[in-house]
Amino acid sequence: MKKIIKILIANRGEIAVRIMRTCREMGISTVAVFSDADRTSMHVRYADEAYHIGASPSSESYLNADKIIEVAKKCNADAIHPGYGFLSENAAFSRKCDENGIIFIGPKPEVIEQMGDKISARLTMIAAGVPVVPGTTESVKTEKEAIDTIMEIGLPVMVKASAGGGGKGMRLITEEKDITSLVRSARSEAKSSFGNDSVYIEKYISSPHHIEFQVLGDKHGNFLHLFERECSVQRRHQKMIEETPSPLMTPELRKKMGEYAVEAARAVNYTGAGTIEFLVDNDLNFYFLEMNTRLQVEHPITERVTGIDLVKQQILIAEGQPLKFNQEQLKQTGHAIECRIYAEDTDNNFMPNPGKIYNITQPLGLGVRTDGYVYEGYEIPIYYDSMISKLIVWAENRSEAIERMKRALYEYKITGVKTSIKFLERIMDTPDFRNGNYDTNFIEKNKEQLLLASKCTENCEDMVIIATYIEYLDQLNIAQTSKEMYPAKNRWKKYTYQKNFERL
Amino acid sequence: MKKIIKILIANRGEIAVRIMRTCREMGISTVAVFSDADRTSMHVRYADEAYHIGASPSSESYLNADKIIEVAKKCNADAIHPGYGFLSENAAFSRKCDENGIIFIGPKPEVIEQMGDKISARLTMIAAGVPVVPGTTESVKTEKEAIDTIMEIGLPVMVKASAGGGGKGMRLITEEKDITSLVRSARSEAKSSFGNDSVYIEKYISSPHHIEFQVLGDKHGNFLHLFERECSVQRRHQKMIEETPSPLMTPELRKKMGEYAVEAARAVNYTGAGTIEFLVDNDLNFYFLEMNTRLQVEHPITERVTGIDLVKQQILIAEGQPLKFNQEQLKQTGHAIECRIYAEDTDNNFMPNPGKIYNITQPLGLGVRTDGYVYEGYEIPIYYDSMISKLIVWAENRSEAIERMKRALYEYKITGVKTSIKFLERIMDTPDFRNGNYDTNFIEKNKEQLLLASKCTENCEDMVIIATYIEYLDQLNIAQTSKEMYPAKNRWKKYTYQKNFERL
Amino acid sequence: MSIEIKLDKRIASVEILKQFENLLEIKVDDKIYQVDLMHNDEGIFSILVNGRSFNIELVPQSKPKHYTAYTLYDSYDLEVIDAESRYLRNRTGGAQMLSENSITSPMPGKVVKIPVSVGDEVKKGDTLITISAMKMESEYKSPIDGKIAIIHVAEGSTVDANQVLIEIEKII
Amino acid sequence: MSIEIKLDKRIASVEILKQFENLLEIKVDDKIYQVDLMHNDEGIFSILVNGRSFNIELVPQSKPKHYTAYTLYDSYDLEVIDAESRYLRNRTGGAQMLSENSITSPMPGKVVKIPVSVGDEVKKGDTLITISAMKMESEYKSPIDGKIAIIHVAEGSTVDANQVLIEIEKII
Repeated sequence: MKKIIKILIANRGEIAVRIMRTCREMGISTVAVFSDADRTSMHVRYADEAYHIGASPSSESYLNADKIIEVAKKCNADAIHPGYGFLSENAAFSRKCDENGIIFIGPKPEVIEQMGDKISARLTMIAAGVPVVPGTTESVKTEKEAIDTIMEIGLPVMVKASAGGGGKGMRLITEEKDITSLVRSARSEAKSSFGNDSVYIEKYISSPHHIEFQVLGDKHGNFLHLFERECSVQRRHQKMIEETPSPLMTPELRKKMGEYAVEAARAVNYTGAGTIEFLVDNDLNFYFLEMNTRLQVEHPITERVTGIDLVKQQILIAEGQPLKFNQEQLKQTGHAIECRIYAEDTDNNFMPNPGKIYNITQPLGLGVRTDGYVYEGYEIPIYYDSMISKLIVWAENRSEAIERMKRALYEYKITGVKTSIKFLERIMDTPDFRNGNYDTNFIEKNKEQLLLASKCTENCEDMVIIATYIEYLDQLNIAQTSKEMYPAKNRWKKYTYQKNFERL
Repeated sequence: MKKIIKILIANRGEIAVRIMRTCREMGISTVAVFSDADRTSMHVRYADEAYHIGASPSSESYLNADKIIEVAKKCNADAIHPGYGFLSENAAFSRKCDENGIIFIGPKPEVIEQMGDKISARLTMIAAGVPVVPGTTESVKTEKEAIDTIMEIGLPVMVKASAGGGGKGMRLITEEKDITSLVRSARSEAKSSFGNDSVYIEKYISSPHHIEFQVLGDKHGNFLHLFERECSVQRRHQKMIEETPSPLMTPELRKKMGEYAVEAARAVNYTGAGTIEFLVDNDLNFYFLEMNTRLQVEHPITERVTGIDLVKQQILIAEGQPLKFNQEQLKQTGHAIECRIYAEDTDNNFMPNPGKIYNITQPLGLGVRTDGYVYEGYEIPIYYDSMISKLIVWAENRSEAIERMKRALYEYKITGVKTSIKFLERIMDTPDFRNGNYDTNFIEKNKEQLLLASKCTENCEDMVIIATYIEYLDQLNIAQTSKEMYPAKNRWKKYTYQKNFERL
Repeated sequence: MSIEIKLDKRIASVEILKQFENLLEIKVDDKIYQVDLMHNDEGIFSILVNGRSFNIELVPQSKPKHYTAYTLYDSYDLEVIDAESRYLRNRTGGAQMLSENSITSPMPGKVVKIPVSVGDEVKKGDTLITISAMKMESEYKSPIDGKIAIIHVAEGSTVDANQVLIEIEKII
Repeated sequence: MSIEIKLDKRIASVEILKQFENLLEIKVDDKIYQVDLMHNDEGIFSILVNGRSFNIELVPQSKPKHYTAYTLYDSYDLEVIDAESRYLRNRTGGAQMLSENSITSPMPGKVVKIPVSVGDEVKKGDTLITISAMKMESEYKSPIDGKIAIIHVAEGSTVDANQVLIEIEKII
């Protein structure tokens, strides 16, 4: 059992800051690493120490295992927390940490390999008696083989990167004519995202629910689950909203799925925090989909209903400490919802929208948590993920949680880039979401209502025009007189405009 | 039973915004009122409607009952929420609301009178069998009478404004020579704060614990309490930190005090949210101190451990709805702490420090709630309270809550004015606070450690000097070349300084 | 004298009639408003009109006199049309044509692939360039049948929002 | 050439030795640092030195070349002493004396009461003015035995931070 006193966080963005927060609460020093594009990123400013590790593309920085380990050794970090994405599910990296005497905060390399490869994960689950989706039990390495396999299973199918996650290298094929082009693009995206173009093929279950269970395993053979997360609201196979409890769940189903999730973790002698993802159909049949051997983006909703700090548990487990609670002591209290705020143009097929943040107003108050990393004046780099923050609310019950989320989204103002905030607000207003009657097809099904821009009254349009007019006059004025040297002295303006009006 | 659809909030600052948040979650429209000084205040921008009600001094605006009622009628508000302070405990205002057919969100005027006058409150409690602090049972109206009474009770005594609260018009007298001057200043402060110079006199219990119970009463004869808040960390008789559960509390004492608190509420047929304040000595004897017939500044810690939105309960009760839960269903889960962030100079006897906010970084993440109202560029007016925000954290247990509060205070950056943030951080580090071994004498007792500025290494001093140097060079440059017209284009700087160096 | 402001497709004429400090009487087309207007250097506006509270944030765009306005529920693109812009508009009336025959990046990103060369004949819908931003690749297709006239960027280079990437010539 | 910067009582001499973009070699008194320094218009500085991350925020004060710096744990008042300020300092050497015989408001507020008039003789410790800010009244007392020379403000007026309120004349 080794007390960890310094952790290098091999990540960026909100998750790096979120991990550092827990480290600070535990009295653990933090080390940030950063690429060229991230010198002014929040995680660099938040950390106790920060080291440059390479150029902006992640392949030259956040995926550079050797460089990161070199930094960890140089600054005497005891442990590396990989966050999610990047090297978090990279068995070779985990192994290198071991070899260099650095604790990798996550499962053992063999477990990452076994569960990270979707094929061997499926085989493991089949052996452990956990139901899986029908499909290939072997990795498909060539284009031809992929096409043959698809013809064999029969359309519709999902093609997925064997090494993947997060919707990258994933394609749904429903028509024969698209098979070749979609297999190609899946493989090419898999290659560029994970450095491996192997894919596997599964029967596509149309409109399923995507429900996952959070599990924890320590180094003393204790395993437990922290209930489910409903993650069916997705666009481009990426989650947008998660909630817990799932509106679909019954106490019996929760118990049964929870037991399978614990069995899955036990089957690989899992250590740390992991997630067992299931597909659930409308008849409540469920199938193991994959295991994520890392912290999940949406872990905060579980933290909110259980009161457990999952990052703290990860660190304690990595130190070798046994879990201090058991399954019976865990409870889900109230209801939590997370909305992911992406810098994207929801009206234009969710196209990413990097750029400079102009102003931010954070939502605050009762039951609201924000995990973000962008700040005013920050330029969101083009190289990484478009998620800029997560908004998590809690309330006593689901309908109050929805009202609170609406209020928080209403308060949340980010200008300078397009974001998904208004789109999320509209989701909170759809009858299907409010009734908890939704599956992974939700956004497609409700497209019309979701893309309907809320009408601004003519009054409000006129106010926008007036504001623009005044701003224009103001700029004219600035251009002619000198600007105050000390910006603090001159924020809200209450001066006379007359001088300008006369000129017009 | 009348559904409320529009509420005028007769207040400003964080509490006005906090009330509007709940209104928004309940689908209720909000009306702000504002003084000259508050045109750009957050509550004006947050509300659906906003009306000017007078000059900056509160006597000409937020205390102008007639004007506020006029606005409420003009805009068809169903109800007025008074927040805390200002008109919240003003029986005449409550009565005027009744007379004008506007729901006052709070207790009936007679109850405010009965409990608001400290003397009649004491008499009521004595009649209900609740223990009270020894002292006058009649209001003291002249200076001479006050001095005579003090001599009778014997020093030390507390002189308090009969109509008061929040430490205004309150003086501790321990030495005979100070009696006259302190009685005078108490009466004069009472006059200017509450328009009434009556005072009452109580035996001073040295170093007591200040513990209060939150109560709720509906219009159907249901009363219950939502447990205690420990409020002993005070400076100038104003609270700085509150927590729940109280480290002093035992389950037996909680049960007993809670029962008395409910009895106190029942004795006046209380409706709405109220607080019963007790003094508790080290032998766990407790005495009724006063009842606050309004929402309390520190209500969020109760919300956090019980999950109940107290403002929502106030509104539902005002509509005439019965409470939807009973005493047995209420639970305290985990531990919550609130720190009040004041704009003040803690090194200089907590002198208020109004001024312009330059930059703010809000603390975010797991278990952190902020209720504030200031924003970047906002000028804190000189006319009102110096509290600019409240930081509330929750964790599974007290020691984790302290670590989380330290982390949140560390993250919280407000520049441009002096604040109590660093002082609060030092409180989190004192052994007395960490051990839960403190009473109202805490700050006095730990003064030395609390005023000890944390040492900055010489390195860090040098970095400050370097930053100043670069800023100076940068300003020189601005003064010579033209500033960019569009601030969004030019935030982080990475340009060459060489040109300037050559000139130096 | 009034100024014209273009909001999406609407062109409104704005004029201030009276003013005392932050209280303005202002005419938008044929409607007259009494507004209490405060704003600051960050482009944040608080407007009270008949008691209604409007919050608007204006972000200047890279082109002068172009703004994006954010209200609570929506965002708008606006342009101030003053004498100077009217003059420039008349002079460069042809620019409109150009933009229809060119591909512009809607966001900052990195050029992944340009499968065409100057002089190539292309059909409407052919992919001319692939841009990657935030781990997502987008293909931009030719808006017309034509011939590649100019390629302004190279594979591997980063591009800004609204940068012209490729121009296509109509074949007549 | 180096510049002097005053931090509390310390006067440090600062000089840049080498610079490449945001990487600076800089000398403070006799110590040499290699720093990676980024800053922005809001006065926010991020400095990395040997991997340690320092966050500093500089807020300009109303007097030119005066700043308040906020670090994680503390705040400092700083002043840049360049040729110009050295010149001014020499010229107004007497100003120091004045400030010892005057009462200055440490914060913005409102004058509640001035119980003295010009010409009154006062003793050290006598209350000369009461200022109210944020519902709290503070009394300011005479620093010396003397005679009221000038009263710059009136009862009821609002005052800024660091404004001279009353000047007292020593009786010789």
